[in-house]
Amino acid sequence: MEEKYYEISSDNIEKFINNLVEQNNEVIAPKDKDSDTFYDKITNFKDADLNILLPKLSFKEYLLPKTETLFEYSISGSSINILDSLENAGAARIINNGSGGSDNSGKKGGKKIIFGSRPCDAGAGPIMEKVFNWDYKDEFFNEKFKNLYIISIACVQPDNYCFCTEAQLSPESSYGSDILLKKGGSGYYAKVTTEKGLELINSSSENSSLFKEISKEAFPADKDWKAAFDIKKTQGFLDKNFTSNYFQEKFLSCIGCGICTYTCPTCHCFDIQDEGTNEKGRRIRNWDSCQFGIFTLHTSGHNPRVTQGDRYRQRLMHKFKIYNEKFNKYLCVGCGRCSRNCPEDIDLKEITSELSLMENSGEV
Amino acid sequence: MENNRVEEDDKNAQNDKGNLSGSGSAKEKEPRIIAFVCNWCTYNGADLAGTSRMKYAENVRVIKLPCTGRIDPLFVVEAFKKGAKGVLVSGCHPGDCHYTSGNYHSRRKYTAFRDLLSYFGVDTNRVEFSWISASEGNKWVSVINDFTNKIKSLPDSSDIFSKQ
Amino acid sequence: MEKMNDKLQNTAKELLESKEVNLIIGFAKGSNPLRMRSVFITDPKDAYKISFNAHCVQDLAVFLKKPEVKKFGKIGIVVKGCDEKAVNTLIQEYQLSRDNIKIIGVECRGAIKQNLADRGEDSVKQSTVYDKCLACEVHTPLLYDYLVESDEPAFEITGDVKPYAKIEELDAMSVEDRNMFWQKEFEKCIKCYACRQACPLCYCTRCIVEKNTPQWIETNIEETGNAQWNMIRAYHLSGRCIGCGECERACPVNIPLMLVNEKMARDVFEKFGYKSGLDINAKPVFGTFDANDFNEFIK
Amino acid sequence: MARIGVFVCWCGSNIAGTVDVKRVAEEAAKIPGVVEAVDYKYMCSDPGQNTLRKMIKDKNLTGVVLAACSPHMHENTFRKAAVKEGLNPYFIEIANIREQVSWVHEDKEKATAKAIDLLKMMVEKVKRNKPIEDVRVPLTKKALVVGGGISGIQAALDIANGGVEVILVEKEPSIGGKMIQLDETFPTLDCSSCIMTPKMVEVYQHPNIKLYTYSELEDVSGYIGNFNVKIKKKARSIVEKDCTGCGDCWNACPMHKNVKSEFNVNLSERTAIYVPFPQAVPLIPVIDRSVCLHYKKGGKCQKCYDACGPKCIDFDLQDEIIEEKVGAIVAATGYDLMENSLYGEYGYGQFKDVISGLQFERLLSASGPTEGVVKRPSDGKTPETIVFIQCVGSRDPEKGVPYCSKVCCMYTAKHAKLFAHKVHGSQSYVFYIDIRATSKGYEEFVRSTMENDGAIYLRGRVSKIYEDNGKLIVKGADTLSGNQVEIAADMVVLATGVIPKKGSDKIAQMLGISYDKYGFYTESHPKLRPAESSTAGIYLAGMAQGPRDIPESVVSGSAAASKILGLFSKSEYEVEGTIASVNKTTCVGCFYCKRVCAYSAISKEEVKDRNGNVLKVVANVNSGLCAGCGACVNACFSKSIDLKGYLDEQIFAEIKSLAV
Repeated sequence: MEEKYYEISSDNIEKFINNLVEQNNEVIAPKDKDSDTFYDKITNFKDADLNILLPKLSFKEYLLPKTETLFEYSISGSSINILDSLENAGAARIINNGSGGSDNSGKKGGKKIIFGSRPCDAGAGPIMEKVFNWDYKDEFFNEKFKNLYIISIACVQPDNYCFCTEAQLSPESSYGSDILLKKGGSGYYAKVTTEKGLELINSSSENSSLFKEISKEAFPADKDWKAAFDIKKTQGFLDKNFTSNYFQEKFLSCIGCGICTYTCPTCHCFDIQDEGTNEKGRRIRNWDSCQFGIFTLHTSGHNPRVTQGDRYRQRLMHKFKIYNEKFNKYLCVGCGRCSRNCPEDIDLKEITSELSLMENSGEV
Repeated sequence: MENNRVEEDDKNAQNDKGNLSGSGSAKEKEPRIIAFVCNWCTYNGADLAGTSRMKYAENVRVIKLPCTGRIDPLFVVEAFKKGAKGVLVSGCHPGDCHYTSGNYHSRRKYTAFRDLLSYFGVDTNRVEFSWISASEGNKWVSVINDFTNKIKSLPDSSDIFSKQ
Repeated sequence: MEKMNDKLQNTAKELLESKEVNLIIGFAKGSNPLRMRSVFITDPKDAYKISFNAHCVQDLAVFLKKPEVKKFGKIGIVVKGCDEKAVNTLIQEYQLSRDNIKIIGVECRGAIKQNLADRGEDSVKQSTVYDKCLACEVHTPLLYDYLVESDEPAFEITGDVKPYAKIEELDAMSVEDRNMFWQKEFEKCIKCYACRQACPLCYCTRCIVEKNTPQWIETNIEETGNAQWNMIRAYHLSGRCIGCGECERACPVNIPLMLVNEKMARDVFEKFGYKSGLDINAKPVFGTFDANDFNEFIK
Repeated sequence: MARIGVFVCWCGSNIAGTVDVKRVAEEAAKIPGVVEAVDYKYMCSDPGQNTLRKMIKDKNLTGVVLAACSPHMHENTFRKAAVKEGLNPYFIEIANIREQVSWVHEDKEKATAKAIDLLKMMVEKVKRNKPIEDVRVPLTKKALVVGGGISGIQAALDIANGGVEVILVEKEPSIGGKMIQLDETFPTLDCSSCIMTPKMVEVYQHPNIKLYTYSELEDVSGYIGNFNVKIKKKARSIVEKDCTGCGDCWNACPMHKNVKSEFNVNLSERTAIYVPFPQAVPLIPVIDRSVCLHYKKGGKCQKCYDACGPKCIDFDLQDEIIEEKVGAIVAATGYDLMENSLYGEYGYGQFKDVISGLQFERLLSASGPTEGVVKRPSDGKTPETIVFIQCVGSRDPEKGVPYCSKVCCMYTAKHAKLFAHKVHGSQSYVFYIDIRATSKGYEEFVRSTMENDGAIYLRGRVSKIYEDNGKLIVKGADTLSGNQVEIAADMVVLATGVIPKKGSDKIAQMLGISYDKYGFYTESHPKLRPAESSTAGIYLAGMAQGPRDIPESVVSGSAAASKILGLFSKSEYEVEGTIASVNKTTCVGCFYCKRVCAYSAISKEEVKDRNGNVLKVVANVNSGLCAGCGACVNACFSKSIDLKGYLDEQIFAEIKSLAV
C-alpha cells in the first residue's frame, strides 16, 4: 500500500480514540495500575497514560496469550471427542483475566486496537509473525495478528536502556504500526502504512473527517538517530564464540527468573500442556522461557543447557544470530524491558555493546 | 462466556451419566464433600458407623490414606478445584497415631495452611479437621452430618479455588 | 562511605589472597548510578570493584543455591542482616555447609526501594526504604565472620510505624473481600516464577510446579492456576521465609507477595513461637512438632 | 493399556438391598479402561473368588476393583486370590460400598450414586497402581541386650532359652544392676540377692549368651535384622580367661580403704583392684586405673601381680573394640536416682545421717557395709527413730520432675518394716504426699507396715532438717491434722526419685530411637506396642522406659525377648511394600523428610560422579525401617518422595474422578 500522511489535532485524536471505543472496539493503551503502567483496556482516551516511555510489559499477550486453549476433549468409554477451539471459538472457553489480555477467543474474537504503543513494541508483531508462519501456519497467532490494529506514538527521548536504533528500528520507526503518530503541529502527524490503518481512519465518516491528509514532505522527517554500536558486530561475535567464557562469567549473576523473556515483546516460546479431570480436559499452550533449567531438560535427565550462562547465551544467540540467519532481522526491538525489569540488573544493551566491542578487538 | 462452558459441561455430564441422579445433576442441591482419612482410626471409625447401621448424609466421599501425616494440605486445594464444597481431614487423636507422630506433624501444617486459606479469602468453614478414633463411629456420624449441614448453609463460594 | 568500602574490599582481598575462599560475591556498581548489582570476584586484584550503599537491594544469598556458584567450593559473601538470615536457613536446611562459607556481614541502614531509585530517589528515609527496613531487627547481621560497620547514621523513624500495614487491613476484612483483593492480585500474575527464582530459599532441583504426575499446580496462566501457584509458593515458604522481600521486588507485575510472606511469618510466630533464619541449629518449625501444639480448630 | 475388571458384590441384601448393584456394574463398564464389570452375590465366597480368578485369567486383567465391604474385611482375601492368578496383590482395590454406603444410607438413588463414585475413584486409583513387592530383609539371628540389670538379664535369658544367641553388654564390671544392691524386695520380702544371683550365674553359664561386662556400646549402624554393633570392651587389666576370682589380688592391694564403694553407695570403701561385690558375675576383678598406684606412680607397685597365682594381671591391656552383627537389640539401660542434694533443706551431704533410700538398702543388707545391722553413718550407733521422706524430687515440677517414681511408696514401706524388724522398739515416721500401692499385695503390705510395724505416716512435706545435740530435728507439716510436727530423729532416709540412666540419651542417639523430655525411651505405641521402640528391630525393657518395679521390669524384659523370638521365627523379616521411595534425581537434600520420620528410616546418601566426587547428598529410604506412614511425602517440597500404594498421582486421580 502506498503510505499516506495526515495531521490530527490533540482534541481530534481524543475524539478518534473515543469513537473507536464507542464503535465497540476493544481499545488497549498504556494505563496506570499499581504505581506502574501496563497495557490495559481503556474505555476513554483519558484512561491512557501517554507520558511514560513504555509500559512495564509489552502487549505480546494480545498476540500470544499467556494461556491459549488449543482444543478441548472428553473421554467416554473408549471414545474421545475433540472440540477444536479455533473452529468452535464461541463454545470454547474464554479466559478473561481482567487485565484485558489473554483473550483466546479465536476467530470470533473481533478486532482489538492498541493505542499509544511505541515503535519498538509495534515492531514486535511482524517479527513474531515470521516465526509463526515460516513452516507451520499458526492460525491461532494469525487470527489475532490479523485482528490487532496498532496505533503507535513515536518516541522523543529514549532512556539509557533503550537500543531500538541499534536493533535496526528507531524511536520513530513505523515498522509494525498501522498508524504511527508523531507529536507536532496541532497535536500529531500520522503516517499510515497499512490497509488496517486506513480502515481505522475510515471506520466512520466522522473519524475520517478528523484526519487532514498532508503530503509526504509535510510529515516531519525522522531525526538522525545514531547507533551507539554495531549490532552486526555483536552477531559476528556470537557467530564465532559459542564456547566463550564470557557467557559463563557474565551470567553468574543471572538467577534464571525469566522476567527478560516474559516481558520481552518478541520472545514467543510456549509450552503445551493438558489440563482437566480424568474424563475431560483441554490442551493449552502457556508462555515458557528458555531461562528455565527445565526448558531443555531431557527425559533421560540430561540437560544440554546446564548453566545459566548456557541459557542466557541461547537467548542472545536466538535473538542476534539464529533468527537473523533465517529472517534477516533481529529478534529484538531494543525496548530495554529485559534490562529495566531484571532484578539482578543484567543490561542487554550493555551486553550487546560489550560483545560488539569484543568482536572489534578480537577478544574472546 | 464462563457460564457457557459450565452449561456445556452439564450437558456432557448428563450424557455421560444417563438418567442417573448421581453426581451430575444432583450437584445443584447436594454439595460434594471429600474426606481424607487415616487408615487406622477414622477409616475404622467410619466402618464402625457402618457395622452399627448408623445413618448419615450421603454427601461424603472418603479417600483413605495411611495417616494424617500423609494428607498433604495441597490435596485440599485440589479437592476444591475439582468442585468439592467441603473437605474433611480426619485421623487419630493426639497420642494415638499409629505412626507415633503423623497427626502431630499434620496438625502443625494444617494450622498454617488454614491461616493461609483464610488469608487468601477461602472460607475456612469449608475445611474441617477432626480426630476420630476407631471406636468413635458416632463421632464420625455427627461430624459428617454437622459438616454437611454447615456446608449446605454456606452461600455459594466464589473464592479462587471454587472456579474451574 | 569510603571507609566501609575500604574495609569490604580489604576483607575480600585478604580472603581471596589467603585462598580461604575461591569466590567472593559482593555488590558493585550497576547499570546506572542508582542501581547496584552482584559481582563475582575470584581475583584479589578485582576486589576494588566491591562496594556497598543503600541501593544494594539484592539478596546475594540467592546465588548460593546456583550449581554454577556452588562449584567454587569455599565462598565469601557480602550480606545485609536480612539476607544473612537466608544463609542461616540454607545451612539449617543442609544446602550449605558453614565451613564453606565466609560471611562478610555489612551493617545496613536500610535499602531504598528500587522503583523509587529508578525514578531518581537517592536518600534513605522512612518513606523511601522497604517495609522490611522499617521493622528491621538485624541491621547488624546475626552471624558473620567479618563485620563491616556502616559509616551512615540510622535513619529516623517518626510516628507509629506499621510495616506491612495492609496485613491488618486484610485481616479485618471479610473473607469475601480478602478473596476479591487476592483474586485481583493473582489475575496479574504471568507465572514467570521470578518470585521463586529470586528467593534464596526456593532451592529445589525440581520445583513442585514442574512436576506433572500428578500436576500439583495447574500450568495455565489464568486466575485458578495463578492462585494455586501463589498459594503453594506461600505454603512452602511459611515458617521458612526470612523476609528479604526479593520475590516482591522481582515480581514484574507488582503482586504484593510480602503481604503473604509476612502474614505467614506472623502466624507461625503466634502459633508456634518460631522465627525463621535466626539459628542454624534450630529445628525448622515444620520439621518438628509439640504434643501441645495449637489444637483449637480441630473437632 | 489398563485392563480393569470390576466386581460389584451384593453381600446378599446387605449391599444389594440399598444399592442398585446392577446399575453400579453398568456404570462401571462405561469407565475408560474397564473391560468387564459384573455383579455377584457374595464375592468373598469360594465361588465368588473363583469368578474373580477366572476373569483375571480370561480377560488378562491388569487390575481389579471390588465394590464390596470394607477393605479391612476382605482385602487380604481378594489379594490372595489374585496372587494365585499371578496378579500383583496391590492391583486389587476395594470400593467400600457396604460400611460407607449401604449400611449408612437409606435413599437408594443417592446410595447408588455414591457407590458409583466410590467405584470410579478406585478404578482411577488402580489404573495408576505400580507393582509393589513386599520387602524382605534377611535376618542375623542374634540379639544384643544393652544393660545387665534385671530386665536385661531376663530378656537375655529368655532369648537364649529360645535358642538364639545373645550378646549382653554391661557397663559395670558385674551384671546385676540396681536390683542386686537391694536387700529384700517388696511385698514378699524375698532376699534380692537370693533370687538375683542364680539368674546372674545362669547368664554367665548360658551357652547362648556372650557376656561383655565393663563394656560400652560404641557405635550402632544398620537396621532391623542387620545391625552392625561396635562394643568397647574397656581394659580390665586382667586376662579374664585365666582369672579364678580367688581374691588374692585385692587382698594384696595397698589401696584399701581409699576408694568409696559404688556398690555400697559410698558407705564403705574398696581397693583399686576390686570386684564390686562378692557375688559379682563374672567374679573377675578390675583395676580402677584412676586410683591404682601402678598407673599413678609409673609402674612401681605391682603387689597384686605378685600375689596373683595364675599371673593373669596384665597392666598393659588396652581397650578393645569388638564388632558384632545382630538382628535385634534390647535397650535396657536402667535408671539412676536423682541428686539427693536437690533439696538443701534436707541437709543431704551436710548431715551424715541423712541418707538415700538406696544407701539404706545397703545398711539393711547382710552383704552391706554393716553386715545387715542398721548403724548410722555418723557414729555407728543403731538408730531408734528414723524419718523417711517420700517424693524427694518426684511429683515436684518446680525442683524435680513432675512424674511419680512409682517404687518409692513401696520401698519406703519396706524400709520402715525392715527397720522395725531389725531394731526392736524403734520408731519410723514417713512423710508422704499420697500412697500409691496398686499392685498385687502392695496395699496390704503398706497397711501392715503401718498397723503391725507401727510406722507413723504423716501426710505432708518436710520443711527443714537440722542437727541438735546428736539428733536430726525434722520439721514438717502434717496436713491431715493441720499441725506442724517436729521429730527428733537419729536418721533420715530420702526416697529420691528415679531418672533415666546417665548416658542413656547417647545410647538412644546411637540406636536411633526416640526418648521423651525426661530422657525415658518412648515406645512405638504407648499402649499397643509397649515393648518396641520407634525403630524397627529395637526393643525396650526395664526402667529405661520409665519408673517401674521388679515384676514389671521382668515382664518387659520377657516381652522384648518374645518379640525378638517372634521376629527370628521367620527366615526373613517381611514388611509390606507400601513404603516410601525417593526420586534421587530431583531430591535436593533438605532432609525435612528425615526430620519428620518417626522411624529413623531416612538416611543421607551421597551421589557421586564417575570420579568419586560427591555431586550431592540425597535422602535414602531404608526399606527395613520404613513403616509406610507417608509423613515424609507430605514434608517434601519438591515431591521427590512418594509412598507406594498411595502415590500422589493416585490420590489426585481419586480427587479428579470426583470432579463435579
